[in-house]
Amino acid sequence: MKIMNCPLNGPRNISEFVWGGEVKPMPDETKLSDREWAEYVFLENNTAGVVREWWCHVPTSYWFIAERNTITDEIVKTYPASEVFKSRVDFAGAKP
Amino acid sequence: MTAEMNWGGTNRLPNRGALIDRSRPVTFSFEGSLVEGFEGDTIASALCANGQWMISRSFKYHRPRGVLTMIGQDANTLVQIGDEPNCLADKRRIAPGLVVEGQNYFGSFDSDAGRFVEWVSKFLPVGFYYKTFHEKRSSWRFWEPIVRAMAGLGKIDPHAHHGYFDKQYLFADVAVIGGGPAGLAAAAEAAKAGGEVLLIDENPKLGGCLNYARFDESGEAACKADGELLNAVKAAGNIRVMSDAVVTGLFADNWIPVVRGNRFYKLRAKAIVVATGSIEQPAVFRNNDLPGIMLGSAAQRLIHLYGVRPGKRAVILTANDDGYAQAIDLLKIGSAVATVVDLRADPPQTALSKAVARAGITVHAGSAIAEAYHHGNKEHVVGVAVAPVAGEGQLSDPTASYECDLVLMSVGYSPAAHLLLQAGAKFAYSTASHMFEPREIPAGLYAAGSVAGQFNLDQVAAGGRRAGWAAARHAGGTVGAEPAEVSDPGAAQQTHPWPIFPHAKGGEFVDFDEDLKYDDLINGIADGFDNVELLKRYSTVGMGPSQGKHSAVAAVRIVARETGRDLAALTVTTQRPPYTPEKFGHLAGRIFDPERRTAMHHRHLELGAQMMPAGIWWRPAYYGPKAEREKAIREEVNAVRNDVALIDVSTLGGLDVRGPDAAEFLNRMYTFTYAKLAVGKSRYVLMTDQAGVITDDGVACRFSEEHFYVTATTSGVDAVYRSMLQWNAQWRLDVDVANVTAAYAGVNIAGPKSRQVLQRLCQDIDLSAEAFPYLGVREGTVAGIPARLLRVGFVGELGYEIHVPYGYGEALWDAVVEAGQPEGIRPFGVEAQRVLRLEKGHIIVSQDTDGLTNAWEADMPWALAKTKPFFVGGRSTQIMAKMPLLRKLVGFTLDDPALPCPEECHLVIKGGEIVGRVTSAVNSPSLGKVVGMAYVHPADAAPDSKIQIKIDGGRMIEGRVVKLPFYDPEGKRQEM
Amino acid sequence: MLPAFLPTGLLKYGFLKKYPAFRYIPKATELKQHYDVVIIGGGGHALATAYYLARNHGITNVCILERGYLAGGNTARNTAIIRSNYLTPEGVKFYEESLRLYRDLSQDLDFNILYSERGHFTLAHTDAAMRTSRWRAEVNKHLGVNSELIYPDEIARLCPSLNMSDDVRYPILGALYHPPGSIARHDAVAWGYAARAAQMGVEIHQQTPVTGLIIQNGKVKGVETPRGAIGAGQVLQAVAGMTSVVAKMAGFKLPIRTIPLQACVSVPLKPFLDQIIVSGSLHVYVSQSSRGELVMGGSTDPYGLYSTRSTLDFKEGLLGHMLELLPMLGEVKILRQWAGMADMTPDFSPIMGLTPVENYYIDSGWGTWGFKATPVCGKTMAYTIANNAPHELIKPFSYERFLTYSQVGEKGAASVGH
Amino acid sequence: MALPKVFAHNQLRRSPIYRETQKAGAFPEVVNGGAVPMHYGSVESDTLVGARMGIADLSVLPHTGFKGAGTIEWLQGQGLSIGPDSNMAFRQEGGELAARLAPSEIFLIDSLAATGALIQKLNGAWGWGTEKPRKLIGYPMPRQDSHAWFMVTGSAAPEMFAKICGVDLRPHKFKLGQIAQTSLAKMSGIVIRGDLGQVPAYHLLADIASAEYLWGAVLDAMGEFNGRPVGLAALRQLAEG
Repeated sequence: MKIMNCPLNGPRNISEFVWGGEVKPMPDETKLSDREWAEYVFLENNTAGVVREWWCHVPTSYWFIAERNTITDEIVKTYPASEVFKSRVDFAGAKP
Repeated sequence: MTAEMNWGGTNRLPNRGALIDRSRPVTFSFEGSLVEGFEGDTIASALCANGQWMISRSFKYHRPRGVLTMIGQDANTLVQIGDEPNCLADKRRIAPGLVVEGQNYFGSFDSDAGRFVEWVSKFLPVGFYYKTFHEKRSSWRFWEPIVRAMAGLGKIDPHAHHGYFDKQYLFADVAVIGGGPAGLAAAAEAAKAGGEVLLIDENPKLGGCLNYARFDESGEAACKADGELLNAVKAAGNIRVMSDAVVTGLFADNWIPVVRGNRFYKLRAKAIVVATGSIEQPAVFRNNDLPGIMLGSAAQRLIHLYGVRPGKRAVILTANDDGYAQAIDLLKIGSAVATVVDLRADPPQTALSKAVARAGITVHAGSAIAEAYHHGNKEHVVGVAVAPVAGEGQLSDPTASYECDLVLMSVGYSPAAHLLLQAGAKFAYSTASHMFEPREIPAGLYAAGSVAGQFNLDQVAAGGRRAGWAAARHAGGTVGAEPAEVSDPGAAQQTHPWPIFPHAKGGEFVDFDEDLKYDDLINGIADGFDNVELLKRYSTVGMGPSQGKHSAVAAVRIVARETGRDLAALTVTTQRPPYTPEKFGHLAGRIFDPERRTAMHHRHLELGAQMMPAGIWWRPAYYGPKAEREKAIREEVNAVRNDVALIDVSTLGGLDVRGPDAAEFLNRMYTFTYAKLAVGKSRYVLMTDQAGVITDDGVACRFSEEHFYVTATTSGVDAVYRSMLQWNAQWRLDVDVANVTAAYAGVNIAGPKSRQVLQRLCQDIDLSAEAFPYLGVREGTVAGIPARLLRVGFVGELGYEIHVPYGYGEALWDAVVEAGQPEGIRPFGVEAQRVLRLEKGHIIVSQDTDGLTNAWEADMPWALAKTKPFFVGGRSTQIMAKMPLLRKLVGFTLDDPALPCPEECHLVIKGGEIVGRVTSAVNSPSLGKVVGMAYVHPADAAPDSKIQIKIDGGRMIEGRVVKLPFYDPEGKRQEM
Repeated sequence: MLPAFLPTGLLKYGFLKKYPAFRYIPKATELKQHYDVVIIGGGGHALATAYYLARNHGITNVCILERGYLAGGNTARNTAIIRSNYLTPEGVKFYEESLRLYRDLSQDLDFNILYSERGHFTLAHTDAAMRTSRWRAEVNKHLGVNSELIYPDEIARLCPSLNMSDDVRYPILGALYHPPGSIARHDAVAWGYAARAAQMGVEIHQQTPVTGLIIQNGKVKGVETPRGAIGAGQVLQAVAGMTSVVAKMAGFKLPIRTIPLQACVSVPLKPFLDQIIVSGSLHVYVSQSSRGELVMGGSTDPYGLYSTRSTLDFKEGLLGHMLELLPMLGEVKILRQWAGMADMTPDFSPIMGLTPVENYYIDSGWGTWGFKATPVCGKTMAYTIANNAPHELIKPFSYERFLTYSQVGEKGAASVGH
Repeated sequence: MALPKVFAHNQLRRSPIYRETQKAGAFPEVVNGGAVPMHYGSVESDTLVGARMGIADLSVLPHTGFKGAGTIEWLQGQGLSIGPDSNMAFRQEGGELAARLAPSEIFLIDSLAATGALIQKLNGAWGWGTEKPRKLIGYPMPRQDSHAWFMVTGSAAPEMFAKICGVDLRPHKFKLGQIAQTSLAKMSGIVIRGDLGQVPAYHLLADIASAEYLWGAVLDAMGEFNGRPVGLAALRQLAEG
């Protein structure tokens, strides 16, 4: 059983977590063609190597980010999502 | 001999047997006859003590098999014990009344009809089943049952039920696996750093080989080392010893399963010392599988651990000093040693070999056993032929033959490296020691003792100390100076490079489990399977119950030679967990399967509800006996339509969405718009994923500017909650989302008379249609309980959903039931609710939608906001709008009253093609006709279009598309 | 009648002095400068494609490049279940053709793949599972595939070993019964294809990884290997478990996540379970092999990984559920566990055919359902390569379907690894 | 033999496992509008058992929670002392525990005296502000009803937990007041170490809808230590030492 070091709860068995897949920041949909949008929705890098991923600690429903090597399964580091998503996101037309 | 001596078998030795307690006789049965042994005996030792040498029948040829290792590393002693098949007789200790039976025989154990297979064995070459039986399709149909019937070993008891197994987590700073000299030294040294040390050993007594092996003529060396090492372990206060405990694997981040009794431990250690020792390897010669032929270490175990005489007259085949030690062991118990056959051309003169010479025992140097002899039934070895070694694997004609009832094989070892290999360690074959040796070991893992190629006792102890020291340091302990290394001249003399001697008449077993002979491997290679892994799959070498512990190395050697490849470049086949077989029961343990019950759960049971699972919740399907299902559902529906009834809706998901951005957040998560939803009002919510697929629905209730209470489907809410949190981790809106599903119990009181019932319980809310209209939401008290009230229309009648804190749920239920007596209120279940909502044309996500349904197919464009800049799945939904619609969800009815109601998932057919399916259908009690929803071809989606439905028996019936809802289209009743 | 069945093929082994070896897998030769078709990957699909290229289309200047040993990837690691009871018409037609080819494959290849009809039961423990089972049964029947939704009494009659009691957490409400469901010796399928393809001139090179692709203005020209570059007219990638990595060399991404799928076997037992039992709700499936081993598996691992390491929690979860279905197995023992790498697609259907690169073809997205498709993949991919146009049966499985929102939803029929 | 005078089903607020404790022979008293088992026949024997291996149902005792931006500041403003570390529980003057589940989330459980004073005060004090823009003070959480509350006591408790929980809860590894939000018998739960005098003891807070399941799983795990349910009175005795 792997150990995942949760930024909130510390090292835990990885069975306490769910995998959220690769961090794939959403592009500005107003600037994409239909096909480009479909590519964003469906295509995966599926990288063999170190990947930045979403993980959620189930007992606390806490989402964070882990950098994991998908060949060795080594978890390189983990940190709060706020270190990547630093500021409020608004969409054109939406009032803040 | 005294009476006590006589007990426990005629082969029982006086004054020996470290593991048995002669004061405690034990009687058990084997194949129906009673056997006497002592407490501490294994089944095998007790049987040997009583002269029962054949313990099992081999897998393919049903040859008699006996003790090989006496430590459970082989499959020669597999027996059946009650409902436990494939039990290792040389590991399992006897108990009073234990009923032991042989396995894998036809007719009787002693004269097994299955032996015929060997008579025709020359017609059954390696992989024969690939080469024939397929002349016609029917050929294999004929032969397969015959082949299949021969398969397998132990039997299943179809009526058995698994016993009580459980699990426990363990934690340690340093775990030491193996309680032999290396493990003892490692534990003692690691303990000095003060951390928690866990010493795990598979035997009942610590000490490993020190309990049976001989390192000098007098045998004192072992005793001395044993004493010192054990004392050091006992002296340390921080070493926990687990005996009789088997480590079956080594998984990521030092995660270790340990089996002891009926408990399965899972150990997490900061550092691990693997001191699992090595596995003595058999020699390959004709009839090397006969009972009475065993590993030298097996004989020593019988003598010293169990006080059992392995034989009266022995021939010892050796290639190292251990064979001479075994000769001395045999002499000391008064057995004769006919000869020592040494594979080495000129064995080094050692203290032990000199002692053997002094005893006047002939030594055949540079010789091997050409074949072993037996009587007709093959039940025991009776003699051997000895021949000089002429070259690698080649023998000259035999020069001598000896009668004997015991043959010991002591020709070398292979590291018990399974755990290290599982953990990713790299081993390579050393042409110096002729063994695989560790080259690369992952951080936090340390190897000591013979698994690491250390054999000399001083070197083993030093290796243990060094590994224990390194482990303690890795675990963060404060350690002193690194213990010194001791070099070992001996290791190179332990293992012979080629103890394999094919015979013209065959019968030289390389793999005992699978009855594979030398030629089978040679021929497999000749067939083109010249890679170790391919040969394993083609010949099945190493695939038996002992997973190649005695055949893998021989197989690699043979492949290397046959293909002219360098042994050092080859590895044994992948070592997969478990190291020794684990019971299903161990792995299952206590089966933890959490379930959720609503506050009213027991009330439903008291009312005779049939419960059904909904996610991990239990919900009442309907109330009444199974036999009266239809009647019960119909009556429950009628109660809602005509009077009043209540349903437990506690399992409905509930989310509190609060904060300045609450409305904006819902706008992004759902397809509708919520910014302008008035306080005190509710609105439908529909959720789609990034691909525009419908994933959930519910209602959003606005209790204040900044507070929405959003419902979600029972099985969907956890995913909805999780995705909300994940999205807002990216958006950073000023909103807080809380999953309060379990915190609120919910009751929906529905029916034309629901208002008058509720009025009796609710004073502080004006329930009148004007003050509290349809789709309104209020907060107040019901029966003195703080409550959230929702006027929702899922079932299409006047109704109130009452949400109260869980702790009050049962009291609320009791109060409503009580208050509704005058109206004859009754409970209704999920089945009736499904009928009611279908009559109203409401979809159930995941029943009326599937993994690909989008809002256009579900015909819900009305739920899509036109003006919002964004919602999850919005762009994909727009893209799909431009594409041809392939199916559409519609309501339908059957005009011909004689037609049966279609089942859910009956197909909708157009021009012979499948265009859709019925998602819901019911013979509506309220409308007196069949109504349903189905996916149809878009061309047939308009009201009054005809559709063809294929029902049971392939019959086609005609349905007519009708506008939804079926019941009360104007919605007057729910808005009363 | 009986003589017809006598395994006369075995007589020679008994009577000949010297073992009459037949080299099924040819010795490796030198690589040529150029092949008409280079196939990346030496698993069942690749070997089958080579076989049908040679047999059906006369294309024999073909070279198979396997980075490890022959059929040592998922072909060696799957649990050998064959069935066609899928959910979508596209899927059902495709797998039914595979089943048809499998039935005669031993004769076709003159190599016994130990094909054995056992009957396949997909147990339903919930309403939703019952609906999906009926849906599959109805689609199957409409397309002439033998499937039926059956109820507990009949299940009990057909598989007496199952625990049918009502007082368990997930009582069995019904099952999708698919009599043609079969098992076969997975390795033998690959070996048989290899042997016959080789006899027709196909070259098989083991221990030869492809390290790069030679692509000129959108057209594949060859591949690079540690043994040198090779020219190729056409190139097929059939590398389950490494699909995205190889596709990346060709310069395109796929809707695939690579996730381990684990399995295990028990110590051999006397035959007692003749059927293939699958439970989606309990995430388990089990059948008993011709060796007497129980072959068991479940759903894919909880997260993506390019590794075939085993985990303990897989076994713990699997056997907990196994004992709910077959409570008499508590004392039975696990012998060996292993893992393969499954290329999971969003709709649980494969991705086959042409790619954005000219003359470069893909056979991928085989998730947990690759073995059962081996013959039909070989046949249709061979056709696709020979005609540079997708075979009718695989048109629905094109890479393009995702970019045009026209997926083929098989999740309901394929979500448990079987 | 005396019989109980108070019955859980006569109260508005009911513990999710009141049937279980009733079967076990609980003698309840009314606390916080519900019935809490005070003892199971004899406080003395409960106390002896509790020192070795016991479990108590405190679900009806007052507990609540607050979360969201501004929570900690607001609670501190209300006089609570809350330390900087998440996953630590901070003892208040009245013996209540403020369990900091996350930087801006508090789960508040009452003391064994169960006066409910602090919790009533806070529940009363919280309200949406009228100022614009509204000052962020976090949001109340319905913890009283989202979570069942058990207390597991006794010298064998750590080893019992090792049978259902993968986190090392042994006293020398899991300090007083430390919190583990983790998986117990395959369900999510919160464990807070809160010894009773010298006796190791742990608060166990978990999904109220799975309370009967968890109660059963813990009793099963307690079996080998001869554990059984004990009443609130015994906990108070042990706390006094």
